[in-house]
Amino acid sequence: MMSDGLTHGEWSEAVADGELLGQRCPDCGAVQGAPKAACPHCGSTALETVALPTEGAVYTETTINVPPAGVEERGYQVVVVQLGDARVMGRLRGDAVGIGDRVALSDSITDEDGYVAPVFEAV
Amino acid sequence: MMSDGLTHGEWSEAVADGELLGQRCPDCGAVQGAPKAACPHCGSTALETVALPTEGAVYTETTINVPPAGVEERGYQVVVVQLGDARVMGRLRGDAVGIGDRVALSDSITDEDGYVAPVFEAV
Amino acid sequence: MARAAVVGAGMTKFGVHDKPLQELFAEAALTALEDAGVAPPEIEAFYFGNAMGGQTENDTHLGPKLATHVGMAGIPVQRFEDACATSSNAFKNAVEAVEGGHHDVVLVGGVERCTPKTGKDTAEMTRIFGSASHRQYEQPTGLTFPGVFALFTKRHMHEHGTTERHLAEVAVKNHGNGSLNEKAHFGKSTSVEEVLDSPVVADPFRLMDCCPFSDGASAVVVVSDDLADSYDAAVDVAGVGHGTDIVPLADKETPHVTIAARNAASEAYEQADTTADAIDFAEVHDCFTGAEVLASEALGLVADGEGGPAAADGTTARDGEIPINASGGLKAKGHPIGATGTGQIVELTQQIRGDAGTHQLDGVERGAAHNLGGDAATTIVTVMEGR
Amino acid sequence: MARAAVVGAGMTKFGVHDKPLQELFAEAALTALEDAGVAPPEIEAFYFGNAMGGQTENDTHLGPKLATHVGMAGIPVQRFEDACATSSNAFKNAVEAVEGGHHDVVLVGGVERCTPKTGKDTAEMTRIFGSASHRQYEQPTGLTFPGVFALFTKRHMHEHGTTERHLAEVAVKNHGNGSLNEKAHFGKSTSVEEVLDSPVVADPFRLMDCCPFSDGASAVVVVSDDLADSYDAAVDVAGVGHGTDIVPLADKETPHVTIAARNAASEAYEQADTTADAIDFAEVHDCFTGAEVLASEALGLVADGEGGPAAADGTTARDGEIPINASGGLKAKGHPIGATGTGQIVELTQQIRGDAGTHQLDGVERGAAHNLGGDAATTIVTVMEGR
Ligand SMILES: [Zn+2]
Ligand SMILES: [Zn+2]
Repeated sequence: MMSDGLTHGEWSEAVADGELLGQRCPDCGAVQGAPKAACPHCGSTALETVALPTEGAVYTETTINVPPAGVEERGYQVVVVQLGDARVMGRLRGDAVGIGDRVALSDSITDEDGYVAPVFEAV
Repeated sequence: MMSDGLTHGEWSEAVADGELLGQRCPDCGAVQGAPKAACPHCGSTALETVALPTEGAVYTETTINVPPAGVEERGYQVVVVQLGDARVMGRLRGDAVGIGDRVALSDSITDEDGYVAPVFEAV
Repeated sequence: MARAAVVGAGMTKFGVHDKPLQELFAEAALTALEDAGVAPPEIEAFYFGNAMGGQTENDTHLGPKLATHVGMAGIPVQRFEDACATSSNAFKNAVEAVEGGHHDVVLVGGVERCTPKTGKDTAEMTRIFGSASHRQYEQPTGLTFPGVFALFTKRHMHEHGTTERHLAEVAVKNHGNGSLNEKAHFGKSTSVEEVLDSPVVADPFRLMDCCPFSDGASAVVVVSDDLADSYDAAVDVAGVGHGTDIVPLADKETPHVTIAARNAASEAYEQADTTADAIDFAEVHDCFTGAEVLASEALGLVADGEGGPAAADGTTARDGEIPINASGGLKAKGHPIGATGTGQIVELTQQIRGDAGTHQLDGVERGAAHNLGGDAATTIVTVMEGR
Repeated sequence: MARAAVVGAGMTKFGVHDKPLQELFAEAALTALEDAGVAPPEIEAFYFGNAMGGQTENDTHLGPKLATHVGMAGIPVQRFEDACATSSNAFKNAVEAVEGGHHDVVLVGGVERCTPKTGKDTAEMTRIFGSASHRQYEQPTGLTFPGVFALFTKRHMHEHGTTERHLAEVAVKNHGNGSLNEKAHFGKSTSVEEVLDSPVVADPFRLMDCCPFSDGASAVVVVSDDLADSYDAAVDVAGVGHGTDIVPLADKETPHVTIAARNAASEAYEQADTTADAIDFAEVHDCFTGAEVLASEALGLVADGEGGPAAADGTTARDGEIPINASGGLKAKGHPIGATGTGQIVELTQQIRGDAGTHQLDGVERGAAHNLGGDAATTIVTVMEGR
């Protein structure tokens, strides 16, 4: 059985619409936050698209003061958020957070090539 | 015995000064138009810097109508010139030439990163 | 005894694909795995080719990214870049790894996105392709890659009397072949007049002498000779030769003779215990029509100086004495740089199996692939045979 | 029986070098050849690493360019790119090629120019380094490489109580070591106070927690075990382990545990028939101070959670129980990306020979090198021993 084929395009549209899509592996149960063609744990190609919770706890974070070319801001926070059984990376907006703090998806940002990233805020 | 070590920097300065430097291998006799640390034919590291003739015959040529980003012209000719026992690539200026035509070093051009190329003209 | 065997093959259509590299690659890789009857966890190592993802889309360290995407995280992964010979070099190293006993079942493949539609414009892509020429001794002259092969071809014309019409005949043949191949970038035939009427890119090459910028991916499953019989449709890798030459091109002894290709071909034929005469068909690196002429001669498939006439008189047509680029070649099938080399291996595998569908050749048992990089300073020649 | 042996080693000073890549590489390569007593034509193949020449200076297909420059045109050449693990991957493939009987004597090396002085500015280089993170799922957040390792290190601090002072102690140790190494980019010692006073790059990392952008080259001559005794000062390659992991990092099971390193280390130790306890010294990939903490633990050189305290209490000092980065590491020796992996092999070779000069360790017989790429999704661990 082949995956129902969650693509980056579909994932991106969902982010822009305030939703986070992930994939659940019916064979080993692992849940992924970024779309793949097969399960990175067991190789199953039968991955199922699932809606991830949009609120969760900060798994790790950092504040970046030396940005890459193309990013105008400085001192922005990048977070990895535990959302149910999956984790997702995003940008934090608003008050700074630490590991364990609760955050929720609040928006998205788009880079110079049109790729989107989720934006979270403390709740 | 180590090479007297002709560098790209020295080669470039010579081009800008209207000279072409090459390397002669004392072991196999091959002559190179572009500086190297060892002879590509026999591996000798005893290469000797030699002055190449600045006039010779066109070995091959083409006229480029679709230039790379960074080059403003179109329809310029690139030539490989036989100069004694060596060959050197350069830009042609002035009247178009064909294989076998005589050309001489007349100038140099510099690209956006400061690298130079010899310029030849028909004689 | 073969050096290794190909037991699964897959490729995307070459053309325009507006999706990330990992998704494009997965299409080829999962097809190859399915063809081999192999699940992702059975793959022991991944040999991967991509030439310019860093330059075109700021995407590097692609090996583990793609391995993860197709369910193979954890295994050893290595990315190769050798300009247009990128994935053939991955293939050679994979063959050596299974032959040397380091792995039994490996995935080899490549992916690239080069089309102006999905990335950078023509001038910027021309500059990026130009990165394979010498940074200090060639790029400052304004040399481009059509220019590199134009320099070789002009000299070949001078020495052998090859004509612009001969070059056009190569384009006509390969477009005709490509029109039969559903995976080809270009699906239309053309005519000598149409080629000769197209605008000059770098003389003697007109637009229709040049391969397109393509997006695409290709992949094959390679296993050791010992294991090959346990798969349904193994095709033997009888020889892989790999030669290099002097850069910059002005310092090559006889640039248009493409000595790296001659050395690679001799080595591949010797390993396969065969000769050019015994090759039934070939895929050669026709990035420009003149490059096919040079390659046909370097591989000994036609006599020196006869590459142009051979295209014109039908010798290299799909029903000729030695069909060259029955797939359409780079010229019509397309040239997604990092996918081109393993794309040729896919073609050889399918032709030898009799699986090539609408562009299947009659009764071919032994084929050669010729994939070059840069100014032909890297060339890899592979001989494959029915098992 | 060893997998292979290193019989010659050379490197440039790591730092700022305003010369073309081929000239920088030749300095390391010709030193390695001279050290081995091997002339260029005796080299049968070249395994080459460069990570970003295409992005930084529009220079690709560097394998044949460099082979030509050092007198080796003609031989098979392959370029590897696996982010910061680039030349270790070239080394692994070279070891397999001589072990598998494909070649007897090969050259392995890498070169890179990363300094803003000789190339692009800090913001542009930060973007280029970022190309190793996931293009679609990480780069759009504004993530940088200090950021990647900051995310791992923050979690490690949370779980194990590692402190910013512990991290500073790693920098102090490695700067001290680098001050003894004439090839090091940084020649000055530093203090915990100086590190903690430096500006924050990506918390918890300050400027002094980060390795510099360096220019440099390194090379080694690798021969088969059979041939090693015919060279003056062969050092055995006892094991090379190669692991990969899931990308993007949010999908890794436990990012800060760096499982690829643990798998690579187990594999290398098993091949070498040794254990972490029997390793006398190690060079680990300390691109950031926190990365040394994770690597020391992943290699089993210190217990999990003890990487920070081990730097603070002298366990990993040059006169400690297990000296780590006696060369100065990436932190002080420097990090010319594509030259870093074989640079570690040069260091292991010289230390085991007793040839390391002013920074020689006492009586070391067995060393480990740990080189990672990207977010540690590629890791290669090598064990070398006196022959
Ligand atoms: Zn699974
Ligand atoms: Zn010589």
